[in-house]
Amino acid sequence: MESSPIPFEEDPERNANETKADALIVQLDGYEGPIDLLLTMARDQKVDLRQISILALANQYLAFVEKVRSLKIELAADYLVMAAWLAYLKSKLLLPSIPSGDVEEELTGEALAEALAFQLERLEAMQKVAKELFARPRLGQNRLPVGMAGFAGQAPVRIEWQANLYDILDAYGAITRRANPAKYEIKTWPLMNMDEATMRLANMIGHMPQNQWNELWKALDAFMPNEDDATLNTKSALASTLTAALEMAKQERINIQQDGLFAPIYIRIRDSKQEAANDA
Amino acid sequence: MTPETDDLRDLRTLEAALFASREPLNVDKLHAFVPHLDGVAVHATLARIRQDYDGRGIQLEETETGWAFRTAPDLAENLATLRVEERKLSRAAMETLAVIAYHQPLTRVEIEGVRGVATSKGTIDMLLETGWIKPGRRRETPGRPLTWVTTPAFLDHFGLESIVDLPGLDDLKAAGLLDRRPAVAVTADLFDEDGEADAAGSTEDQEETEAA
Amino acid sequence: MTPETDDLRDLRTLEAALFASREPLNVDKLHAFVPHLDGVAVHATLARIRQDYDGRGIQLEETETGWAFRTAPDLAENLATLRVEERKLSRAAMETLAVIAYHQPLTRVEIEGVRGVATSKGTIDMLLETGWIKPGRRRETPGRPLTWVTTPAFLDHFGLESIVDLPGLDDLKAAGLLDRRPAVAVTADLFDEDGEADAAGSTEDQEETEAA
Repeated sequence: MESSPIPFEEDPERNANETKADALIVQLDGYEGPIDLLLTMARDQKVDLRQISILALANQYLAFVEKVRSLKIELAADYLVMAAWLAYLKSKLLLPSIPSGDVEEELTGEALAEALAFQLERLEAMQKVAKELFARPRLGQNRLPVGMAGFAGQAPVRIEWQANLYDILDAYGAITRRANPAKYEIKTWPLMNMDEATMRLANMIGHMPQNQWNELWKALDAFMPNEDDATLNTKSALASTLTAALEMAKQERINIQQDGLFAPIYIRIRDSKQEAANDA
Repeated sequence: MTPETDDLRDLRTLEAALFASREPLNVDKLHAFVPHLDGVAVHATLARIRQDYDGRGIQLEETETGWAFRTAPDLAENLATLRVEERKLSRAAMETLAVIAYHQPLTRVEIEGVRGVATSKGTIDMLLETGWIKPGRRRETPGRPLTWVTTPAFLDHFGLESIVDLPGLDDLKAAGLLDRRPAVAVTADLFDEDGEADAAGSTEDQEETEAA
Repeated sequence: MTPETDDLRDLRTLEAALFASREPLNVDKLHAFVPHLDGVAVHATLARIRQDYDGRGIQLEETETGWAFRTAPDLAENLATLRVEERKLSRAAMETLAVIAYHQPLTRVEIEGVRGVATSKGTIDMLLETGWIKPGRRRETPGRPLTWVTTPAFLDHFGLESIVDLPGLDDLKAAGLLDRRPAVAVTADLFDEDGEADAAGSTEDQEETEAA
């Protein structure tokens, strides 16, 4: 393997910041939400959480969200809400507060920053004690209870009914579930499948004016649904539309052309009559 | 504690293993806990433990199936109340108890209405035996049917201060108890024919059929 | 065996009772086995048993729930094959349990406030199933929301004598981190009237504790 003759192009070296952000992105699933992510970033500042710079933290978070969006990775809504809130907090911290009596009860940037710092500190404390708690010698793990409480030879004399609160709640939940059967909906992803793309493309081509249009090459992008915000859908639509186009080219209904790697893809309606004439 | 010798640690290990095991342990099984000892040493250690417990409330006994701790025979009478057999409530009884807890006071017909299935007499009897339910007032309707309510022993057993502290439907929903693991429940209903307690359908069906 | 004194028989009876009970036995229950003794004598006898087992493979543990024999923690490795297989809790569930333990009693909304994230379905559900949490009293505020508290089984499982023995509890309290109000409310107090915030927090805690 080491003497492989095929030269691979090395990826450009990544700078440290990028790698860190990438690591966070990779782990995004592991976070309990934006606050949890913020806490991880705060720990990276390597200072006592009481002395943390909320402004630096806000900047780091906003840069992270920017990076994620540039990679077209979908972020859950609460991460975006947090980003908006931090941007607001940042502006409040940077702008001098207007000492006006009219603005009643509105919290200063410092007060909001303080609240966020407290939130992080409290969460940090809870995560720490959760670890400590589960590191204790636990019953059934490090401390074992009596296994069988043997008696000297007599049969049991009393029945003890076993049921706990969870059993009751679970049983009541079961009745309620039976009475109101849940409607299960299979979660549908906003994807465009092949059939859809084929119908769509055929439809659009069919509606293109005949004659002079036939000679025009049109970019494949023009056949894409116009939904910029749904990244996933756009990507699947691109893939499906291209596949549909290839299929239609195979059926000799259109021509496809691409001038180079990653260059735009063009398609043109194939005029069967004219081609027949040419052949003749 | 003084720094323990290897001997003492072996003794403590066997003692703890005998205590925590769910079945008597024969010498082979005991050996697995102290693999560095030979058979003679295992026996010697067991003999020492047995001697240590001589005259105490617990004794180490050797039976056909292996070694096990037992309470001393002469204490049997004093310990009679501890000689219990643990039994699980059937699914039908569990559901009936839950309905009574949430909707009390209510009659048997009303219980059936909430559960959506007939309730056998055996189910109510079983619950009466637990001491967790009792008859309440008769309903002032034709036939004057008996209602059922939970007892203070119910609150005590389930660690509730009062019946209003039972989580409401909103709480159950938030906890995920109203719509959890649907696929598992469905397949258990369909495929479990042994009548396991947790297969919601099967035991209940059996019982209700008997009642019908 | 030499003719036993009454003292020795009491000790043996309590020892056997503790061995034969699956659940920890509180002093009331233990008293029932030796009704001729007074409370002080029961305690003295228990203390003697505990001492007798000092340094052995089994130890007598005391928690709020009661007294129980358990294998010595330092033997855990040797007894690995006897461990109970347990369902692994998610990080969210472990964190939620810690929040409940340190801030109890608190409502689901307050749990979410402390953790900064909505409680996913299945978290409370799973903790209920472990038997470590239960509903406490409803909060006397609009909507009468349910609170959650830890159970005696929680203490038993984590080897805590009582809730005040939770690791780091005093430090967290001193640092003002055991305030279950929203962060903004906590820090607003600090801004408005420095110093008084702590007092406000603790009276609230007291109130809740009394209520529980």
